[in-house]
Amino acid sequence: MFEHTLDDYAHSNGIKNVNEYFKVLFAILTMLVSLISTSPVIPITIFVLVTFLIIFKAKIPAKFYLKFITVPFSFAFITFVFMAIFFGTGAAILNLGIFNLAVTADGFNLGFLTMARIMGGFSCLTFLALTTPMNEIFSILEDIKIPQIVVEIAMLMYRYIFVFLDEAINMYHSQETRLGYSGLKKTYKSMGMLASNLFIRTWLRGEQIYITMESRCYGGSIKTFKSRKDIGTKNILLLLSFESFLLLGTYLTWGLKII
Amino acid sequence: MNIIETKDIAYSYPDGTKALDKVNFKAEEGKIIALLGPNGAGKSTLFLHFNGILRPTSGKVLLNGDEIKYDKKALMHVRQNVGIVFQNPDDQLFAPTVVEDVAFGPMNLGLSKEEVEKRVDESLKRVGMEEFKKKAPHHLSGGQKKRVAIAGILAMNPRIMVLDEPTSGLDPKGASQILKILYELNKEGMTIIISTHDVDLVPLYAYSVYIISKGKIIKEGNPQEVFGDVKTIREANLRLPRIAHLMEILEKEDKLPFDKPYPLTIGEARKKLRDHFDD
Amino acid sequence: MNIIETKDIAYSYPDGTKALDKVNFKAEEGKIIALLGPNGAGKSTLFLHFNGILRPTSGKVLLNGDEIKYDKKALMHVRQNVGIVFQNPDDQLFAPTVVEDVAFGPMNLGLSKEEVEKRVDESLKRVGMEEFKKKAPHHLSGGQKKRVAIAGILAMNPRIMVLDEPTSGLDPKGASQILKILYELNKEGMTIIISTHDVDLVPLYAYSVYIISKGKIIKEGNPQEVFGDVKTIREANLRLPRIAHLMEILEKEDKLPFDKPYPLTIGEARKKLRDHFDD
Amino acid sequence: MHIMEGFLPWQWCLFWYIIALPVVVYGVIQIKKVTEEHPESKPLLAITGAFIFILSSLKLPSVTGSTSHPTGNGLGAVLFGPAAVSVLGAIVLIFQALLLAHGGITTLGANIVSMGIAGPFAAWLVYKGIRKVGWSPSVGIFLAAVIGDWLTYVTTAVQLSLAFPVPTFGSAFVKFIIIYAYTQVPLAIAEGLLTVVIFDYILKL
Repeated sequence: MFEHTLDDYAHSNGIKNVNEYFKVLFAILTMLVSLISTSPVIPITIFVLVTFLIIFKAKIPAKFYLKFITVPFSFAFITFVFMAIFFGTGAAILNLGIFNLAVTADGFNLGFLTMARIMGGFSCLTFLALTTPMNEIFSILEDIKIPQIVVEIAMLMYRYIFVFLDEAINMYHSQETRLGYSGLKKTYKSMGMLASNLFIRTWLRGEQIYITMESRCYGGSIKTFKSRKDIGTKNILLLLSFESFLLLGTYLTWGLKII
Repeated sequence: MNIIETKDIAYSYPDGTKALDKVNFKAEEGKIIALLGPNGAGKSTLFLHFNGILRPTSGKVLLNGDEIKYDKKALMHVRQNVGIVFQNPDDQLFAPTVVEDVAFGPMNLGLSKEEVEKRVDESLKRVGMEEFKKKAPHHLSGGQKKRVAIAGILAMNPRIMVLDEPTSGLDPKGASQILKILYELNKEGMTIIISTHDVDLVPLYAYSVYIISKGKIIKEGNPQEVFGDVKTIREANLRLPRIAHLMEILEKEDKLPFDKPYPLTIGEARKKLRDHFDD
Repeated sequence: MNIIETKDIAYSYPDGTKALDKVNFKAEEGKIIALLGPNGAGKSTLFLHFNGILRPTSGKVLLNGDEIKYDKKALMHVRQNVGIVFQNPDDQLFAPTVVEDVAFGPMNLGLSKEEVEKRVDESLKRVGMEEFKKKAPHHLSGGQKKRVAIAGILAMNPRIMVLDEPTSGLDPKGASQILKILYELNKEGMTIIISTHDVDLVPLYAYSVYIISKGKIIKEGNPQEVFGDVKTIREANLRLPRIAHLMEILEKEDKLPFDKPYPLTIGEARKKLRDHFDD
Repeated sequence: MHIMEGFLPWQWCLFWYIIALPVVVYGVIQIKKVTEEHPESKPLLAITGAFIFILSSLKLPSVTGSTSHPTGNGLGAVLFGPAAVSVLGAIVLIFQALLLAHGGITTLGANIVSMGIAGPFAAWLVYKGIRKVGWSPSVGIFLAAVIGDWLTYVTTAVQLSLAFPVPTFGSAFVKFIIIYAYTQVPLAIAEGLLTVVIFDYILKL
């Protein structure tokens, strides 16, 4: 129910020391290429390449990664089937024989393309989540001039997500111990109590945190202390050539359809 | 008769780190058992196996000699029999008033309103908190919260009560009140399992002691045996009870004629010292 | 020279309940002072007066002989000089990494980047946490979080460090690590004020002891004097250190010839017992 | 109801970013004002965001067998006003993407519009309206949460139908709404009930 495994890997993976700009730009640019692709070829290529990086470069256990992507990918597959049946206008290529349902060529192509884009984009997102610790993301947000107040709130929020997560897990276990969550009605009651209690505690906690910050001469804005790291020419070149290769592929496969 | 027993249980987190490694733990019916270990040794993880909240990656847990099953009905039965009092009472008290909180467990058992009321009253009386029925839990002191948490478990009529660091954060009076309650419950036949790193108190109540370190049981026995093995105690980031430490120093450094085992409690030390003076 | 002193301070909550009642507390420069009291006695409330977070309803707080003022600039000065380490490190560590958290205080002081970096490194080294610089607080153990919280205060170069229950919830090893750090800091001249209800440890480090109960200081003096007043100690829901308790029993019940004051630490007891055996 | 990474064509991603941006910017200006006047509200806002995040990782069971993640946005909107919640919602959505891989980065704009703006605004308006009429706060908070939820789903359905108007926007919209009607109507009621429980609890204190 509550897990923070992705964040654990972000702090201890094979490429955690690689420059954060390099990782973030790689993930986002590749994600964008996957998105503008009009044929499924490049998104699927991206999925394969990024999966390779995740398992062999970032050294994320393959078993964990494959299990993690099962749910979103089954959703992507359902989307594909759904679109193949309901989003076609042309002639049927396969009649299902029930309720006059049929698969059409354009429905099939649209569904397949969407599924491929989800696979490509989702693997890039997972790459980012698994390899880049959140504090590095914060320093990038600061660099690109996201308003200070937003970064500050995000920083505090990140920290307290984990504090509350631990507390919520303990509360959940203690409710289970007293037979909460046994049946629909009890589940609502238990969950309502958990959420309410957590809410009260968050407010008390908010006051306490402000006191501790004041004690350390807080003057109204959190001045962060970071050492800037340059992305490096080699990384830029590597990134540019990789993305150009993907873009070339996108151009060459433009509009290519499966059926 | 072991009312709870684990056989070679291991537990790993989703990312593969081992939290428990082939743990064999036995609790004899009607006794008080202490599980001693430093922070992060796996005490709480082991406890969550006792009532089926966590399911071991391998090995099995026996309740009353029968292997625990993990279907809904079986778990209901297990949890009614094995009550856990969590370390931080704030995690356990979630209802707006004391009485609603204590009633949470019995209500989930599907008891009649009268029965629930009866049990709530009895349990609160038991822990000396009957006057606080209508209070909101967050207006109580640490020791009072702890007692309400114990009442919440008592109201389910368990046969075994498992307590995670029951005295941590409490002042001396608060801690001794809790221990007194547990002692009385035990006298009436309840099996009690306590995790702690407060070594001074363990010899006062424990029938047998387990030491856990890094997910493994590294020592078990009665208090004399366990605290006799000073090396293991220190390896587990623990220490001797202060009284035993004094006796150890007197013997080793000052060559005073005490023989092992060192006395662990004030009562034992008193006897030993008196005997020497009488000689 | 009293570096911190409160004169008859009283504090009432907005709802009128009195949290502090005419408290006179003095901390001599360069000493370790213990504030002993049960849960809810007003220890934390008193501490929040030391750095001007709370403003007394009546009475005054002196820092270095000067009365604290409550304008922004004066408070900055006070808070830089009086650092508070809070009981729950989760309330204090808010940044996503250890290094950013420790840098928070010095950054607020408006120091240069080099100076901040230097102080952060020194403070982390001081508490033995330099390897954990890049870690997220949620990946640290309780004892480690506590040490980072201390580093965060150290980095502000305070003259006085105030710690609220610094060893509560820690296992024996973790607690002794914290005490060792505090002991070293004190040797270098820092004044240290510790609130606690762990009576066994107090005689080991405290130069003077205050007992607070229900918002009032009910006893003060050196450890011998304070623990010599067994009646007051027990009234405040506290107890004697175990060693002293053993000696008390030996004298009172068994009529062994120990004279008061009872030894409070293992070292003192050892000396006393050895002397008797040598006689 | 997160739209997954890669689901929306890039033109629509861009479009929803453009729609979301001014609202979020307005929210940021509001928050800035509030935190400058009351610096202690900063940790409070952050912590409320953390609470919304945790709440959304709870799974509510429903009669149809599916599960929902309560958004907490309705409650937040009633307590803080919809503009502040749009910012908190945006940050929570970023965390959900980067910590849990829920939602996405290219679809962030669209998700902010449905879950951070449309839902909370609807909830806030409903609550204000019902309080004006003089009904009880519990009814108000229930309807606010339920309607806030529904509007989130309707917005999502609009976003998806605009992105895939096959054969027409209207017919696609009907298809998405039918799917949601089966799954989300009971879930919205579930969240409404949960929100009432929380709200009543807070009022009891």
